[in-house]
Amino acid sequence: MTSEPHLLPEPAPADAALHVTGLRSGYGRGGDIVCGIDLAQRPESIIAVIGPNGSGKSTFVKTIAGLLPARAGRVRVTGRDVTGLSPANRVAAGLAYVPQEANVFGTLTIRENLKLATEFLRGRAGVGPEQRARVLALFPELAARPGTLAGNLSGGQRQMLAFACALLANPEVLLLDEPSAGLSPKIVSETMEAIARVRAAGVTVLLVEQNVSAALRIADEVVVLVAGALRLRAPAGDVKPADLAGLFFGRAA
Amino acid sequence: MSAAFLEVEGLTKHYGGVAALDGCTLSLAKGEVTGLIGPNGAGKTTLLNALTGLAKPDAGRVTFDGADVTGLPAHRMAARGVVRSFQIVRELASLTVFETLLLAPPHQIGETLTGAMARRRRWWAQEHANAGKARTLLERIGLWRLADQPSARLSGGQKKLLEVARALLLEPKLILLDEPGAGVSPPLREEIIALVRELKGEGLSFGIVEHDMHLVGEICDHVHVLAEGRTLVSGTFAEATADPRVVDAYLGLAA
Amino acid sequence: ADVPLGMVLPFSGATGPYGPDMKKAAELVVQQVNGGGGILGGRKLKLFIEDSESNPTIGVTGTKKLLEVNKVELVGGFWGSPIALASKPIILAANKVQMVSCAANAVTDGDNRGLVWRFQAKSTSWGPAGAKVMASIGAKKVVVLAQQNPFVVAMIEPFKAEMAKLGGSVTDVVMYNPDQPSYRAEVEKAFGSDPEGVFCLSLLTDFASIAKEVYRGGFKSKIVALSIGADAEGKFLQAVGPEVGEGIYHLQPAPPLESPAYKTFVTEMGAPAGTVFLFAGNAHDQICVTALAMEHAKSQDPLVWSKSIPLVCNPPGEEVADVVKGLEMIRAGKKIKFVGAGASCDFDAKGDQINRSFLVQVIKGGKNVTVGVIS
Amino acid sequence: MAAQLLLNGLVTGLLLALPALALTLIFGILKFANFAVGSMLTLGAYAGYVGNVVLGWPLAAAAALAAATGALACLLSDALVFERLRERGSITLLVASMGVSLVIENICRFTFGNAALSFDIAPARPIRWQGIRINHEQIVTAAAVVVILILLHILLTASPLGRAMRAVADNPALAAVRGIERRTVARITWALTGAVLGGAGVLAGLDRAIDPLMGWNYQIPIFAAAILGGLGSPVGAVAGALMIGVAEEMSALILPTNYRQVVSFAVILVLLLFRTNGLFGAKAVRK
Amino acid sequence: MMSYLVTIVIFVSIAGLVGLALNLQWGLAGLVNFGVSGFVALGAYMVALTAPHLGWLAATLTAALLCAAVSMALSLLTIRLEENYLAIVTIGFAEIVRILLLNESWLTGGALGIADIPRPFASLTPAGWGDGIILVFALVLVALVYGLMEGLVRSPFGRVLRAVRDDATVAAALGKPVLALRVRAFAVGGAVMGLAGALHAFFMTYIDPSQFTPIITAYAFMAVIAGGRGSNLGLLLGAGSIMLLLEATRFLKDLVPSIDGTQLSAMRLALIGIGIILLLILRPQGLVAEPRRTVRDVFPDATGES
Ligand SMILES: Nc1ncnc2c1ncn2[C@@H]1O[C@H](COP(=O)(O)OP(=O)(O)OP(=O)(O)O)[C@@H](O)[C@H]1O
Ligand SMILES: Nc1ncnc2c1ncn2[C@@H]1O[C@H](COP(=O)(O)OP(=O)(O)OP(=O)(O)O)[C@@H](O)[C@H]1O
Ligand SMILES: [Mg+2]
Ligand SMILES: [Mg+2]
Repeated sequence: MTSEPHLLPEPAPADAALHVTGLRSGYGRGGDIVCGIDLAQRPESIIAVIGPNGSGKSTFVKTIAGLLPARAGRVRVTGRDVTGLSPANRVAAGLAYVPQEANVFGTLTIRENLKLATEFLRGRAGVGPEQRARVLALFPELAARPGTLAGNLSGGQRQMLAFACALLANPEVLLLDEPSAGLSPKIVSETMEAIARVRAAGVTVLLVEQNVSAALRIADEVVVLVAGALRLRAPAGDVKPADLAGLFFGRAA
Repeated sequence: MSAAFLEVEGLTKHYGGVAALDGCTLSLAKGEVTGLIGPNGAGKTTLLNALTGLAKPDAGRVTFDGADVTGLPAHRMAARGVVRSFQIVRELASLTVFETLLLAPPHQIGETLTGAMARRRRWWAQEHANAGKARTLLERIGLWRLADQPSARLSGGQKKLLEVARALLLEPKLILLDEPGAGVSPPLREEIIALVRELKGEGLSFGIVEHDMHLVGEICDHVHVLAEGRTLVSGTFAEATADPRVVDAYLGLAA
Repeated sequence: ADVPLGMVLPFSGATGPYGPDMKKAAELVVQQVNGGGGILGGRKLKLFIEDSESNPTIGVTGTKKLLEVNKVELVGGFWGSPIALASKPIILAANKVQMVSCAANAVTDGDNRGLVWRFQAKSTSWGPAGAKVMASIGAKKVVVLAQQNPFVVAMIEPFKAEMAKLGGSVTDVVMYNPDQPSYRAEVEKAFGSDPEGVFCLSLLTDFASIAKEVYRGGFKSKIVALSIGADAEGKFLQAVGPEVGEGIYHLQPAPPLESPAYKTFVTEMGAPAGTVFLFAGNAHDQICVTALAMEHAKSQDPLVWSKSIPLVCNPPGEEVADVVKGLEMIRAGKKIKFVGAGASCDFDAKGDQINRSFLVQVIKGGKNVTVGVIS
Repeated sequence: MAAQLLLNGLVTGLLLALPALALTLIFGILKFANFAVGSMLTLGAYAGYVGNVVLGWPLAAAAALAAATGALACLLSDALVFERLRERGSITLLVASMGVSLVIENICRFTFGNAALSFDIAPARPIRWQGIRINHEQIVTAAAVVVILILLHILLTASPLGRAMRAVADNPALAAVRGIERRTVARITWALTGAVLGGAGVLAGLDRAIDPLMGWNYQIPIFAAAILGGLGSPVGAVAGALMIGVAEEMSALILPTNYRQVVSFAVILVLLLFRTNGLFGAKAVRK
Repeated sequence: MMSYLVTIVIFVSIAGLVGLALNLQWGLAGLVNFGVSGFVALGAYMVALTAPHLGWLAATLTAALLCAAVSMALSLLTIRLEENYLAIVTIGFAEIVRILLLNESWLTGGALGIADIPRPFASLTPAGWGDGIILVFALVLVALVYGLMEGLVRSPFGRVLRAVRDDATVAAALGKPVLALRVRAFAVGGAVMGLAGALHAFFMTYIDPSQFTPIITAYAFMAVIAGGRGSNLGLLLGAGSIMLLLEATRFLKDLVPSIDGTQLSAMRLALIGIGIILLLILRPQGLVAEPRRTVRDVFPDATGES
């Protein structure tokens, strides 16, 4: 293993936009997949979560979003403890989440998908019209075919739609699970720029990525998740993709 | 470039008002790895669907190994030796990882009604042979530990790996992979590259749809760039990626 | 020790409405007999009842349970020919007695070793009775509207023959399957040609729908129906109201309404005088005959007491209707002739009830008015 | 004759339309074929009977009571049964609904007995028009069905609630992270279907007699209608119901009536040979 | 008591056979056959019509063959349908069979049915044996079919059917002849349902259309679900549990003699409904899980978690 970058000082929990302590979770009666994660994230920052396949990244964000119950630990979003809340109620706390798989409503049209992105925000408001236009301009394909069923879109187009829906919700904290998978290199960079822009607009982003170099370009910090535990946390600028190889060598460990 | 193995001529597929394929013409050479790249929605997956019997083309012709195979149903294409993996993974949810790979090999005696009942010995022997191959492959892609796990309980990337492995075990002539690298961690992406190279060494041909330029550059002998349902540029990886139209439509400035 | 007796009756399914009264009547007799000191020197009757759910397969397991678990000497009841037919081989194999209240001829066909007894008129005899009613109300060109059901089907040919004999004709036979949501098409077909009369061979539930449909369709043909459908012990009028029922004729092998035996039975059932019980009387008689025959044979072995059935039922003998009294007379060595609440209870050699007469009624002003008796 | 049969067919079809719609609604949103629709229909008819005959209310009030009862019964069966089995696949839910159906049917039988009952409404003689007989009750039925259909259609296609329902049907987890609570949507769906079924029960009770098996008798045509129209498609359910009704009644022209029930299946089989997802069923969406 | 138990065991056998067939068709291949009662009826009638002329063995085989053939024809017509559509078409098939049996009385005796169906070895049955021979016949039949089905479930044939069930498109893309596989599963299942019908006819010796109501189909599905979809052993247990539920409720009413018949019967049926629901809720995975080919079957030394 190459030189291990130093750990950043944790921000005080009070100002963390996303604060996870001692989080454990897993599926059904199986063992823990996420084995005690502590993570506090500064507001308006991007943390990239990387790690081998099956290391528990998706499980981690699913637990934050509330789709899996936490077996132990707490989750706070903008200071509010959301640990026991249903996923729908976490939306009210300003959480938006784009899953890795099945991230659009395939039997609904593009237009309906976009409407649903802002219709049930539980007291919160979606983005204003101006921002809305900006988001849609990002993916002209979507705006051009509002009546197409999302299930008939190409793989990349679905990713775009899912991402657009998350942006329209105007969240405080945005959880993205591999948003770049299946996107063409050009769209990847545009998506990453868009993520950087929403950070600038005040959103805190937790970004799970396998496209390490793209993620490193915009992230403030990187954490590496291996076998359900955080193995490394470092400023993105200090990390080079090659440095990470060692950590991945456990493969699906 | 060696002799054309699979030839696509003027293939067209419309969905409502959208021309997913619009007179697409290209060819895949025998024993080579051909990359199919292009912007999102260019029609790459649709092309694969049309080649493997999952979408019926509206017009055009496909010849494989000298025979006209236009519009053949899926299992007939598979029987001719053309198999594919899916971009959006379609795991066989209740089969375990191990079973999924045992299922893949063709011509299993035990899969016929009479074979299953009357020729137990024969199929059991076959099963053992297949299991050996499955094990080796699973160990390489890091899934051996999860062999008895139902496929539904894999992570996104693991499902993708299984999907690719399933196609590789089929002993086909031509393997079409739809974004084998998406969601797969970098070391395992290298493993896929190695696997493809090995199989190519054994004489298999590949068609690979992929957005990861590193992977494409590493293994593809030849690249077709698709855009709006047509072939935009063909050539070596270097030639294709140097073309300004490709940079503009596909790679963007960042690449 | 007790003398266990069993009955298989419908409490659910399409024939569900007919079971409860039969049960009540049978229990009544058991009470009376036991109250009067039982039979065979003080043994008490014990009654077990199983639900057939109007389904032969369920009827068969019910019968088996009665035979094997409750060890009954008699399996009675049996509303619905398929259930009786399905259970018959089992009861015969066990050498027990089967008593049925259903009409299909097949039930008493074949060699029954004197163990099968029908407390009902055979279905072939119902058809001619219907034809006579048609003739009496002046309907010559008539249509048959019939549910596809074993005992009804057997009535159609005899009905046609009798109609022809009486100078009329059957212009159409419209068959339908039971358990449909509506019978509009059937009604349209049967009544659409404005025949003078329609012979409706239906059960309660379907007839209620049919009658409503006929009324709403404004059809004018006269209707002759079976009392199972058009009366069903008062349940039909309850279901459709007096307007719809008005003018419908119905007939049924009837209990001897004027006999003291029947009148007493009605009182004992707690019903107002004049109530017509269509099947309860049969159930009543089955238990009475069983008790009497056992007492007569001085045995509860079915192979023995079944031989006594004609001896206590058929003339000659002193007529007696009260079972307790009948038992006493037998004990006193008198030759009796039992007269039932459901029928006079005369049997032929095959075990079929004979001399059954049909009661014809018409609905007028929300009431059944007796038109006459056909014998 | 033919015109009259056509009209009869439309009446039969309209009676099937509401339960078929209820079936399709549950299927579209909760993803299983609910075998208890028949018994809920029966329950609705009996509730209407209680309102109209026992309590002496006018029919409209009795229908409201029936709708409320239906909704309540559906909510209860959801809470006690279906919610607990929701993860277990559509056929398990279907079989559970058979159990629910047995329970409801027999609650009715226990309370009201087996004999047929009727509402306290004097049946009317037909209105004659151009040789065709039309009935007062049939006009009421048609009007009620059409109004309910239009309301439901608007609710499902044009309102956020309808979108939320379809979103939950498509992917409950994704819907949840968009702020849509699956439970709430499921309950609303159940209440709606229950109310529709209760109302349909009253209409059916008007048409025929009320007995514990009445819903069971409707069961197969209801399923046939919903399938013919394409499961999950409300418009399809109505179209399917009308087609089944007309086909069955008109078939009396050429077939003996005892083969009438075969007709709807023949129609379905032929249709499904060409359109594997029914008339209006969504084409299979690419996974 | 014995003979009552024998009756129950025979009915469990019939339900078990039907369940085994359904487990192949639906449990394994994912083909929702709601026309079970139709196939059972066909088998039963075939036996009733042919046994007096051909003898029991030939009649039984004819029944199985007829059902397999009909099954095959039906599946060829409907094989592309999605499960709920297939369900209604097969319900339709059962209804059509029932209506034909009810109305084509020249052949089937119509509503009157067919009586006096000869039993196998009837002449050899010693007096007092009652249903003994037919019980043996039933048990042998179940054992044979169970063996056959177990063989199939655990073979690659079973696995490829499961693949077809999970995702037919993928199976086709893997070169599996999806259509042919489905037709085969349907035909074998149909044949077994025919056998169940034959057993039913032999046991009852009298059949009529009202014995073959859709409730047979419902109970078969309950047995498969309660026993664990895909597992044959579980299924036999499931069939047993359902039968037990149906029969045990009979005794309940001997305990509460006071209410009237209709209410008692309503209570009994409602209890059956509740029993079914409880069975489903309390037995989440079914009684026994689907058999899988594990790593250890092939590599006895392997260590791995699952
Ligand atoms: N079944 C369908 N119905 C309607 N449109 C479709 C259908 N299938 C594909 N399309 C459209 O056809 C176009 C090509 O899709 P395809 O999936 O082939 O793209 P792709 O090149 O694979 O893109 P990606 O890289 O994003 O996977 C897209 O615009 C898509 O929306
Ligand atoms: N539904 C499930 N049930 C049981 N186990 C699961 C389930 N989903 C995932 N797992 C297991 O949990 C572990 C972590 O999965 P997770 O999806 O969190 O990985 P990941 O880090 O997101 O991987 P990838 O990069 O491949 O997406 C894996 O070993 C996987 O097998
Ligand atoms: Mg993941
Ligand atoms: Mg694609």
